[in-house]
Amino acid sequence: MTEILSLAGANLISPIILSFALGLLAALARSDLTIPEAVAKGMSIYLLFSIGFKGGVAVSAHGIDQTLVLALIAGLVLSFVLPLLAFGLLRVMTGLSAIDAAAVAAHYGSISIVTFVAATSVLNGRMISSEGYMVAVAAVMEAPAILSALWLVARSGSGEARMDPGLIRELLLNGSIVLLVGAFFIGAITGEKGFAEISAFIEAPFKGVLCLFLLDMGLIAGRGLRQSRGVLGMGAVGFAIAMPLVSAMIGLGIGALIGLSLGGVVLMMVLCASASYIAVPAAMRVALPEANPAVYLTLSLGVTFPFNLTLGIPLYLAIAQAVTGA
Amino acid sequence: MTEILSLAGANLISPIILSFALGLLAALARSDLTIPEAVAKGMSIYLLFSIGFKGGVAVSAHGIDQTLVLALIAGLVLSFVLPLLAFGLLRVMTGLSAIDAAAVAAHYGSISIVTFVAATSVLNGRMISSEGYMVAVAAVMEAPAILSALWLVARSGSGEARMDPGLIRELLLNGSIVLLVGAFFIGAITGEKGFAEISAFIEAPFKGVLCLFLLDMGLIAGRGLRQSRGVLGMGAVGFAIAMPLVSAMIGLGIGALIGLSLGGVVLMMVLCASASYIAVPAAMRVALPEANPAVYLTLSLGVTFPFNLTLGIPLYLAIAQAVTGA
Amino acid sequence: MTEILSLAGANLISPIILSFALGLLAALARSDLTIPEAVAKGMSIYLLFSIGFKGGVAVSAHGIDQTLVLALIAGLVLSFVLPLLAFGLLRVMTGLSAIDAAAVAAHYGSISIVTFVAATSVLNGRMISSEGYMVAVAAVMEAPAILSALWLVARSGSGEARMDPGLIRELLLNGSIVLLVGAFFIGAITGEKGFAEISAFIEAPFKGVLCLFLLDMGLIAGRGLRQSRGVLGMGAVGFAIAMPLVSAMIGLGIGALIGLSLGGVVLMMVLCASASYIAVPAAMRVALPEANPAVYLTLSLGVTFPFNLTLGIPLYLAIAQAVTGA
Amino acid sequence: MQTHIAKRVEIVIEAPLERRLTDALTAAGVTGYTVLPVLGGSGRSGQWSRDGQVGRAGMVSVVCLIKPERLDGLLDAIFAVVKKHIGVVSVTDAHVLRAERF
Amino acid sequence: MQTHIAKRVEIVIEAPLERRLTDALTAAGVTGYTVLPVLGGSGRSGQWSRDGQVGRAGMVSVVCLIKPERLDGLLDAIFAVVKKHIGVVSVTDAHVLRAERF
Amino acid sequence: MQTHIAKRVEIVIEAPLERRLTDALTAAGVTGYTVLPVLGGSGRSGQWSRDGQVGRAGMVSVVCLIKPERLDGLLDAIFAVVKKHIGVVSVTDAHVLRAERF
Ligand SMILES: Nc1ncnc2c1ncn2[C@@H]1O[C@H](COP(=O)(O)O)[C@@H](O)[C@H]1O
Ligand SMILES: Nc1ncnc2c1ncn2[C@@H]1O[C@H](COP(=O)(O)O)[C@@H](O)[C@H]1O
Ligand SMILES: Nc1ncnc2c1ncn2[C@@H]1O[C@H](COP(=O)(O)O)[C@@H](O)[C@H]1O
Ligand code: NA
Ligand code: NA
Ligand code: NA
Repeated sequence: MTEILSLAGANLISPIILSFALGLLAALARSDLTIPEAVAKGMSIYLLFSIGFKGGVAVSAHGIDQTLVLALIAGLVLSFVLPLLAFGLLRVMTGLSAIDAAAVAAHYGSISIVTFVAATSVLNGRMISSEGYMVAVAAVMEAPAILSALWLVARSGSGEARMDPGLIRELLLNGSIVLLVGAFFIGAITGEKGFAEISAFIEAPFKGVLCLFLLDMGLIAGRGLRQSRGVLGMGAVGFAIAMPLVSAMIGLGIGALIGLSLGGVVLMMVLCASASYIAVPAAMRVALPEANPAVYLTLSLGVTFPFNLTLGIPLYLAIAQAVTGA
Repeated sequence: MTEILSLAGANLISPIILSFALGLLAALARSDLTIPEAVAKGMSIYLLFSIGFKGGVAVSAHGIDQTLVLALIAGLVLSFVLPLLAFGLLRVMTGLSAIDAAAVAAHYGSISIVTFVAATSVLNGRMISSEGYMVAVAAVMEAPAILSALWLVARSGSGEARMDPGLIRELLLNGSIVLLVGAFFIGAITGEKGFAEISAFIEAPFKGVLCLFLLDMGLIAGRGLRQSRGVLGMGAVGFAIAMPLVSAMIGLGIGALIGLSLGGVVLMMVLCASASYIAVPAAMRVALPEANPAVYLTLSLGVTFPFNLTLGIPLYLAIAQAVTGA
Repeated sequence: MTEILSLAGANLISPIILSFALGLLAALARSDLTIPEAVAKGMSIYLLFSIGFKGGVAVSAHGIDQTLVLALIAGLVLSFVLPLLAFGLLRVMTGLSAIDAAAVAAHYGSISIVTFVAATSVLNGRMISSEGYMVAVAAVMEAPAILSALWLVARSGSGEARMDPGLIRELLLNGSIVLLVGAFFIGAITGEKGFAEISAFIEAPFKGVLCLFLLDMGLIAGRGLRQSRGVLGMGAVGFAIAMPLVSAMIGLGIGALIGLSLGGVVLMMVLCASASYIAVPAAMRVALPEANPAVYLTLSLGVTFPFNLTLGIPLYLAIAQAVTGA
Repeated sequence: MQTHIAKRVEIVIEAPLERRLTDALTAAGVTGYTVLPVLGGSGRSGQWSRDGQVGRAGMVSVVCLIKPERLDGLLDAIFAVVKKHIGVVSVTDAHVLRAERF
Repeated sequence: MQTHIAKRVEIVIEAPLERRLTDALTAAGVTGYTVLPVLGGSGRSGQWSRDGQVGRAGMVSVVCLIKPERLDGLLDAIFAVVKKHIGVVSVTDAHVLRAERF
Repeated sequence: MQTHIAKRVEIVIEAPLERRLTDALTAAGVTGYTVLPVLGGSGRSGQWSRDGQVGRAGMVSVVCLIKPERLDGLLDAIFAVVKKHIGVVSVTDAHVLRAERF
């Protein structure tokens, strides 16, 4: 326990977390500090390209693990199933309507790539290696949760989910999925040689860019929290802490079961525990326009994201270490 | 021949080419992946500044070659003359109107700085040095082709080219020319000492930035191809492959004649073979508004650019090696 | 004297200064070279974050100097007092109205963080260390001058300064102050360990980014000068050279008095001598809309900024060395 | 200069719906439209700003000049897209040059 | 499609005043507004462009659709903010869908 | 609030022609104009988007408020610039505050 706390403490005073905190505080204090949209998008493109590429390089170096296919299938299934769990919890813990609950559930079945990146950073800092293909698992888990959520709405009969033919294509060919998977393949094809060519770009400045990106996330989360004050009850906030914990345990079980390494198990836990705030919100605006964005954005970006970033990741790591005995 | 193929093969699986391919595929598959305009412009400013600066540093290190003036004059003349060749080929090979043919010709007389940069990358990878002032030659070749094209239109009597007094100044003081030449002089003045100060910025991440920039080029080329499907006949596409080959041979002859090194000859071939898709299109919108942008953009960015990037550069290098016996 | 000149000469041919000159010339020649707003803002965020962070790291390494509090108080007082001096000089040297004079005075009491950064670069190049907390002094000096200027207007009875309750909060929570101070604290908390994590981002490419940023400053200054030709008399231009010299001497005295190191004294001189052109202009548009932006922007960005960048910094360094005998 | 009467329809809509809206416009026979960026705004669903956003967040403004007789069909097409969504639609009388384009 | 008459008010104002203007609009009972970016322009105070700017420089365009009867109060509120500042205010007759929103 | 009648002229034009257009406006005696960015659009010359572009590509929207009596001269000046180019010109009746500015 003290070890977990000291781990969490060490994590808390990294430049990455403190940058997020700075953004959060600046927004709550109503500073006019902002990062231009184009710069924020540019940084997210950089992060997706780097993380995908590095995953691919790792796969090319270590070969395709026998668990690769299992991990992909597990990710797919989890992304379909976790929303059902989230929906159930929300109906019990909160008074959200079926539509709002389904929209929130879609976010928690999907993943947050920045949380994934932050976890990779922590693992690297502790010299814990992980399977390179976990970024492919991340890509696979982005979209399915949205379909589960739409199915939940249809089943509950409480509104028609807008499921036009274009939506599925949009989900699958979503820019961030394409970039992540594409960079993964580029990394896998060009391998260590390709990595050597561009590592001064995708590796060296990575953590620094992540700091500025998290500053921006903090600003957005802070502005969201300020505007949605009073929208959420204690039940909803409780859900946003309980859900990642429960999901992480499920991820732990599945990860251990399919034989991932310690690092891989932690990343699987983080994928399960994290909630989307980029791809899914846009999809919800198209497919479930009646759902209230203030609810799902505040829970995902305002509560779960900082929770995972600060306490969640070190906790998942500690638990995984205890369980796998590594 | 097998050597050329293996060279081309090695070139094809570099992160740079694969990034272009990723963009192309994403656009053809209608993914919503996009790079913000400001980020794309920022990257192009970075690339122009870096390449210009490095050229200047090389000149300051190796002194001014006796062939410098010859190379500049050759570039100038080629940029004026190549459009005439292109125009002739187009009138023979395609059914394009005189105006469209002239607009296309202007693109092929001018140059593509990104193709030039990619060629420099390939040369560096093979440890082949080249004259630093070739970037100055590139700058000199940007604009003259436009004047030739306007003269072709005037001569053919098929429409009035809009040649207002502001146009020449705009062409000469075009942002990319000013930046390239300005950075060249800064590099030449500050030399190795200046390079040491900023090489962590302009050298180390260069290839990585080039990857993301080519991703963007791929996206734009792919979207252009998708929209202009059916606009172009086989003759036009044939021109877009034949023209760079013919131009490269002319560049080879001239480059060898004025005594450039192997690397310099290859770069001269690439300058001749490449077609503009940034400066010239904007000038055409002003000076030849009746010309159809879909035609010249598709040929230049959709056919010739990928051709040079993938097959052209290794081919020109192999030919130059065979001819110069290096 | 010859030493000062050779120092200035060496300074003048650095890539940083030449980039500024390139921007200036391009704008005066009416080139269409521009840097997108989002990219310029992104670079300024990067520079503020880096400089703040590095200052904090320096403080964490060297401990809190006993002069820290004195330096902060000195900065605060100077920022309040320098506008009074500037206002007096302006009323004597120029025919500017009280309102225009007060607006200009606000700029000269505040600081230019880019001039500060350039000075740090020069010091680093000469291996002269300085107190890390000088960035905190810079932050403290950003806003007070504005209040002095408003008081000057109110006292002169020549117009009502718009001092609504929101303004003070806006000044204190201004994005650049928050970012600079926030990054300073992150650096101070994470120390050398944090620095090691992100130095490849905030240290290695720093000078290169500064070049592109100064290119942009040159473009803006050049466009401003071109448009405001004829707005300013010789008196105003004389003020824009005299004021930094006088302020630097005051900074020298105060800096030596409170016991700053040679580097610290030079930075204090530079803070006093430099004039704001980002935070203060925006505040003036809100608080003193009748003041003419062409006047204060041209003086601050078009005259004083290049003066400090080229001649001022080496001069202040030489004087400080002569006076402190270092 | 000869001008022709027309209607200027302006639709402020969430960015994720942009393609659906422009597809609907095209299907309704519109010959052209222009998309303008939006920095931020406020409405019944609260205040928002584009700053720092990463996804396809925010809104866009789509402006469409049409012949007056097309207005009714067009509004129906627009309404089918926006009806469940936040956003506003306004119509102004206008005159255009080069009527053959509309 | 049923439309309702409205006024479209467009205010081009310096960016540092944006918050003050939107606060004034809200205080005047406006139910919504949209902020558009401006690239550059020209007026009595000269020409300017957004390119390369770093601070909260430049201008924005704030568009506000309102019920006609609110116009007078609104213009007073706007004028209180813009009177000493550069910028322009224009009003156009418009029709809107979904009148209940305004 | 006292308002004055005016015309609001909106010109969507290719970005490389922006300076020529604004020069023509100035030559025609216009006292001001505002340039808005355009994200993309569609017309007879096909669909386009600003995303990822590097050159002076794309279009801009130039808005110009003028006294009604200036309209004819202005439209002639505009037409001289845009006639061979893609783009659209529309005119709306408007009211402005502070007529002395126009
Ligand atoms: N009255 C209005 N005038 C102008 N824009 C509006 C108005 N009402 C809403 N909007 C725009 O439409 C968006 C969504 O509005 P709403 O559906 O009311 O939340 C807002 O964020 C504004 O950008
Ligand atoms: N007649 C006009 N039509 C459109 N926009 C204008 C006009 N006059 C001024 N503006 C805009 O308002 C800004 C400030 O104008 P001014 O107060 O005249 O300097 C200009 O930069 C333009 O963006
Ligand atoms: N009917 C229209 N309404 C609004 N904008 C239009 C319209 N037609 C054309 N445009 C704009 O003008 C540009 C060029 O149109 P065109 O000359 O028809 O190709 C398009 O890309 C649109 O941005
Ligand atoms: Na999840
Ligand atoms: Na060429
Ligand atoms: Na100062």
